[in-house]
Amino acid sequence: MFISNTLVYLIALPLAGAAILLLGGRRTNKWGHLLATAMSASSFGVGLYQLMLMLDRPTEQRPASQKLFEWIHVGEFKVDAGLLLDQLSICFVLLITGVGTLIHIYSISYMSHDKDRRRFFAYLNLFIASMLLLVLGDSYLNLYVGWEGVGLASYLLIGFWNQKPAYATASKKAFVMNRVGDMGLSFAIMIAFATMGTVSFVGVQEQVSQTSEAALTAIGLMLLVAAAGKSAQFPLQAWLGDAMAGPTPVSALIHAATMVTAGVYLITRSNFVFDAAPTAQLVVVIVGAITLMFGALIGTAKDDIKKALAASTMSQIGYMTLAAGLGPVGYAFAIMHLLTHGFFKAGMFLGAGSVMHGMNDEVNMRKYGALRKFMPITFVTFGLGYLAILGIPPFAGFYSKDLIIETAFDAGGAKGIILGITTLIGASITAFYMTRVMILTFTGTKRWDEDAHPHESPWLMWLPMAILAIGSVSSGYLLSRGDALENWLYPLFDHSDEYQKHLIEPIIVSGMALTMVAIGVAVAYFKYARQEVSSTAPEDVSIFTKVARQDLMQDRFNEAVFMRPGQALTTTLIAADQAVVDGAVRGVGQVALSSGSALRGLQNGYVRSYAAIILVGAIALIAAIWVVVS
Amino acid sequence: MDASNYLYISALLFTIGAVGVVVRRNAIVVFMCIELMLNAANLSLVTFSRINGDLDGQVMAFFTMVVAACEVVVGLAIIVAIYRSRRSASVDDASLLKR
Amino acid sequence: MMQLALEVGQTAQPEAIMFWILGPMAVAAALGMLLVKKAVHSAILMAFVMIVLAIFYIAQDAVFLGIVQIVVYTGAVMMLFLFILMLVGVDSSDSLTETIPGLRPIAITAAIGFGGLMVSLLGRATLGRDAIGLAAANADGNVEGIAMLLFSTYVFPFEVVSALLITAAMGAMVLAHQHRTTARPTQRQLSINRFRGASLGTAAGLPGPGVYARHNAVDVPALLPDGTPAPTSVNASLEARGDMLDYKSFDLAEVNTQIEEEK
Amino acid sequence: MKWLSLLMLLPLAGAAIVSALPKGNDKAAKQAALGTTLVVMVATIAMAVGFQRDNVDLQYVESYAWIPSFGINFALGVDAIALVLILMSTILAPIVVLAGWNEAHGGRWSVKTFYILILVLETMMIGVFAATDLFLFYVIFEAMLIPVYFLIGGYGSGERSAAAVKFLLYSLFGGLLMLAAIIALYVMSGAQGGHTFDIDKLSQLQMSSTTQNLLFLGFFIAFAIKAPVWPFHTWLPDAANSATPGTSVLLLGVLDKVGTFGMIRYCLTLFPDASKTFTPLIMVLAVISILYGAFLAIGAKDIKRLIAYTSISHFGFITMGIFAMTSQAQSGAILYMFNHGFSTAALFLVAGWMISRRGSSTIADFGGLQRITPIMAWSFFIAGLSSLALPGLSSFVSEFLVLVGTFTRYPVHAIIATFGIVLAALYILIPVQKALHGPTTPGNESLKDLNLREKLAIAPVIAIIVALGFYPSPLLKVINPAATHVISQMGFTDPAPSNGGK
Repeated sequence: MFISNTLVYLIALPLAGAAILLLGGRRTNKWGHLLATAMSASSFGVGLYQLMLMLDRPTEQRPASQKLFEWIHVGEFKVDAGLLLDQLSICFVLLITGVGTLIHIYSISYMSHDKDRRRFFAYLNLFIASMLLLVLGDSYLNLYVGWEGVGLASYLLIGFWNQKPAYATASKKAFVMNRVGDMGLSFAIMIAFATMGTVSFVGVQEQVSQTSEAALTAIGLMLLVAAAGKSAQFPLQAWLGDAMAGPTPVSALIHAATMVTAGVYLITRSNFVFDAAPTAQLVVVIVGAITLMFGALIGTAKDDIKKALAASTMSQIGYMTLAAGLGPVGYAFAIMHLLTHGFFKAGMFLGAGSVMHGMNDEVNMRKYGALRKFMPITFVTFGLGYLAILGIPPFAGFYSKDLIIETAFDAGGAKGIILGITTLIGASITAFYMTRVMILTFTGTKRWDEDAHPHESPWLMWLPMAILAIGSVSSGYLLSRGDALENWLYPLFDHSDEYQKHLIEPIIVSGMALTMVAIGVAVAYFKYARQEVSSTAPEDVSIFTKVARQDLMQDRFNEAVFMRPGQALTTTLIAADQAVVDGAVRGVGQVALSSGSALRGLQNGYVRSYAAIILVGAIALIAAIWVVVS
Repeated sequence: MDASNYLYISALLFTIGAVGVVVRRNAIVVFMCIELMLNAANLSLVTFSRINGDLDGQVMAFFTMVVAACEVVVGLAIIVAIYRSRRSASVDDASLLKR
Repeated sequence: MMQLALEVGQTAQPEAIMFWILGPMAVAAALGMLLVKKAVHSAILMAFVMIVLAIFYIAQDAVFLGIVQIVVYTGAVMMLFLFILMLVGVDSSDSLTETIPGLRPIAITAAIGFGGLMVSLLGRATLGRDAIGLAAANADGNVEGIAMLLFSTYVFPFEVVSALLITAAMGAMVLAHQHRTTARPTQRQLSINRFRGASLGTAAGLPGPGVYARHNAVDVPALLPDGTPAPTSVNASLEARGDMLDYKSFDLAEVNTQIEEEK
Repeated sequence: MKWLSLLMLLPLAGAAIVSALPKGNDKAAKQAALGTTLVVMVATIAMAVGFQRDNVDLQYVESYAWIPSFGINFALGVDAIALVLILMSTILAPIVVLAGWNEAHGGRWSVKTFYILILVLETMMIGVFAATDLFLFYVIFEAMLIPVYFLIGGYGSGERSAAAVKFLLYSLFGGLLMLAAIIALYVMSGAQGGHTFDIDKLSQLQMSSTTQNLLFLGFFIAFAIKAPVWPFHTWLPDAANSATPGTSVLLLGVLDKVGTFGMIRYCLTLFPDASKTFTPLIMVLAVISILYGAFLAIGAKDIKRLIAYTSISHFGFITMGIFAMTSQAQSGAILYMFNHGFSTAALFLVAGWMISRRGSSTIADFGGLQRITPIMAWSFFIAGLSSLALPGLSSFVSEFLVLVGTFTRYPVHAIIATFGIVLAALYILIPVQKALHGPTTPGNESLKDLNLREKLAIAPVIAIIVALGFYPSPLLKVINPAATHVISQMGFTDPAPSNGGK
């Protein structure tokens, strides 16, 4: 493996930015955002430099590593602070720093009126550093550091406006649910160490063949729990919608493009584990399928533009997870969809931010309408992202999503058919709710509040949107041209069971997919474009819509199953601690006290009763002697 | 004549003395009961001396008498002192130790 | 019963006779000590018990102790008791009613238990063993034997006991000593108090008992000029002891209060 | 150079100086105390530099005859575990003095007395970890209660007397059991080659398993009360609630470590077989402590109480690590003792400042502090993150080592304990949300941010927390040989990778 000594700069630059801004305090208010953007951009630069270096090297020499220092060495548990940059992580590095830098630029303008802008940029840099650590760590434990680091950054950014209690709660909820996932990662690391004696990616990969399938399944499932927590997959998906409390650039960067895809990264990174644990893979696929439908259904009912996009994100990550669960064929497609999704979803989120910026931070789509004329650039960039997510050729989503649908069908048998149909229906629903978003926002009649003065955003904001739109248009083609990404990632994945022959011809799958998408678009068109849309959400809707509006009862479920019993348990324990545990101790004291006051009655002050007691005592003594003698 | 008969009577006298200490309230009578108990013990000692055939028991009884005399002197002085302050020779009236 | 009579008959030696006569008497006297109401009677009974014990000592070849018992106990200690009794007088403490609830049953039960245990223990310990007797130890005489022991083996305790005696005497003096908190009233002061007091009724001193009475005895109250008895004329101790005769019986029912002028 | 006795004498000398100062000159007393503790800290660091880390024997050994007729020596010496803990204590001492500059005011006695007590306590803190004579250890173990009793009862708040008495009674009860066990050991040593209190010699004693079990319990219960392990914990929240923040730091940070330190040094060394017998029970107690403390902390309404409850949870981790008998868990537990000292110190000190500014310790009384007092809020937040074991902060390393080490031998316990990390997120983030986030509630608008002295006090703590999170190697290298030594003495080796049964 190639030894590099420049990898650390990828992380060190944004980390330094965050440190300077946080420690520097108000002094850095003036230029803090510029520094942060520069740090992010230079990290991107380092990433590009690393990519060039990598391209220069022969295939088997491409992965580069750097050992920084000895981190935790105890007995056989040896973890160094080491970085690993291979074909997989470089994709992420470029996505994170690239999209990250764009969003830094966007935020300069978007956050210009916020007096805490410096802090915002510090958090952004902290996030970039943590996320890079996540994808660059050479062991599960190093990944874990980044894993929780992004959780922290996400917590800070969701709660950036934490003076609003609801936002503070949302950030806490995100962190705690992420922690549930983190627990899964802890378990996975523990099992890996107990069974294989190592926690580094390389070490685990070497040990897989010597390890029982049961252990690998356990590791795989625990990794899946971790991935579900971070990527808002079923059943740990509830936090993502609330996470939209954060400023919109945050939603674009963390909750659409990068952090939430970390789960997919984890599964892909652990491909060697999953390849050897079919049961775990199956569960991955099931979770992916459930989530993609779950997210899609929620998306149909949301009037909040950001929440609709968040539901869409959840659903799209469901696609990726599903693909990642389909084995060696699926990993590359999962990553491809992840990258294209990073472009178009970030673009759309920024578009949503641009709309909100022009509409006094209104998020209810029912209060939009006919914004096309007022925000042409936003409309175009958002529209390109829309076409991409629908999977219309030749936009990016077409390449990535169709491949996933194909692969789903290729899984074969009943599984293949179920998965294929699920993905197709998901695509159709996606088309429906995205069309709904487009129509409600940009076309139709004005339904604005009176004080709204929609206007196009400044160039600092639309430039990143434009760049991302270009990505949404072209990335799919570029990445799949000549199977570029597949070939690039090829050395990382196990291809022992080579490509199966397609069960259904790709062109047929594409046809089916496009048909489904067309149906979705058409339904949305007839429902929203041909009818008047009211500016308040209608109440006389079907039970399904009501349920979907409440995120399919996910919060109710969590509340009923975890929160309330947990609160009851806490209250009971506190009472029990006072009454039982402390009470037992105080009870002993009480017994001593009360026996004391009972015995005090004997000390009545009368010499004669003392004498009587002495007499009784003497009898007892003599009786004792008598017993002993006889 | 079995010498142990003296021991029995000594035990009886001692018991009577003990009961007297408990049931009588007049401090002087209580004192006399204590003297009775001491004397009962003395009788035992003398009897033991006879049973064992040496004089140590008698010497012991002699010492007891001396100590008893001291006790009587001091005890009666205490009674007088108490009587002076409390105008009563009842042991129940001297119950300041309680509570 | 036959057997007992036989045994008594067999052991009808002088000592046994003496024991079986004096022993029950001593026990009865001791019991009487508890049961009589007056402390003086208790003291007399106590003295009797002591004399009996002294006889027992002598009977058991403890001549010296027997004499000491009579001299020291019956002579000195009991006299001391009587003196103190006189000093203290009589009061409610002589009452035999129990004031502490439950004490008497406890005491009696305990006494029975104690006595029973002692007797049974003694029975186990000594029955069937003959006494050696003091004939050999007293060969040179009882007093000489005790002296030998006292001034050899027991000389140190003996000295300690002497120190104790002296200390006790000191203690008794200290305890009995009365601290005056006010100056002793002078005769003049007493006189003033008497006449400047609340009433002139007592100025001439308390009436002596028996004055104007039918009987001239200490326990008979004096009669006031109107014929009613004067309660203050009888000693309070007598009253407390209930030794006073009922003065109502001395009330002059028909007193001619009309004093006829002597012509 | 007689390092250890020097270390013990220095604070005493400081106490003498403070007591000689003229009455009413509080500032001089504070400065003298701060100076003394700083000197002790420097001396300790100098000593630590010379420590041979690969040598598992006791180092810096000193021994003076104390009561020769009973074979009692004033014997001192440190291994890596004791060294680390002494280092922690002496670093915390100046921080506590500096942070609690004004907390002695309003006490029952003078400010001078407060600092004399603190300095005397520091001597004892060093002594209790350095003692290698069981009798000396016991004497200091019990004597430590005295200054703490007065610090709580004299300078605390609320029901300080009741809390002080409760603390004292609990500790004395444990101490009594330990005393009985110590006497038994002494008597047995007499039957087996001469009366002694020397730990090394005592560990060679032959005893029946029943005896060993009983004596083990005597020691363990004393340490479990001190640590505190569920169900012996109820004194801690009351004591921490009533003590001044500085006292609480010393109480939870240092004194409680005597419990876990004692488990390693005395329970494991003196009674290896009994330790094995009781390990299943203790592991269960430890797991209960972890979850129980966490649940109580979640429900706590008072900030000081909350921190005390989190400590119960953390001590559960430490206890679990000690008895899991793997080198990872053992090292983790020892490192945890060190780290916990600092993260709890940070939490308590900042909480103390918050409370003294607001005049209330109820969490609900605070609100929106992040915008009023950003530096104080951040300090609290970072301390909290350390408490919830965020990777990159020091507690994570130790907590994860404990978990991973425990898992290799007791997977079920480790899995249940891991749920504690979710609860940890809750018990830290709930007060963070209530006190730091949200709108600024009435009564908090004019709170002042940290002043220079307070910043100087908290900065090193946070620096240590962060530094050891990223680079724990220097400490781990000292701890590892000792931890491995403990394990191997007990006859354990790390389980080999199981390969999942393949």
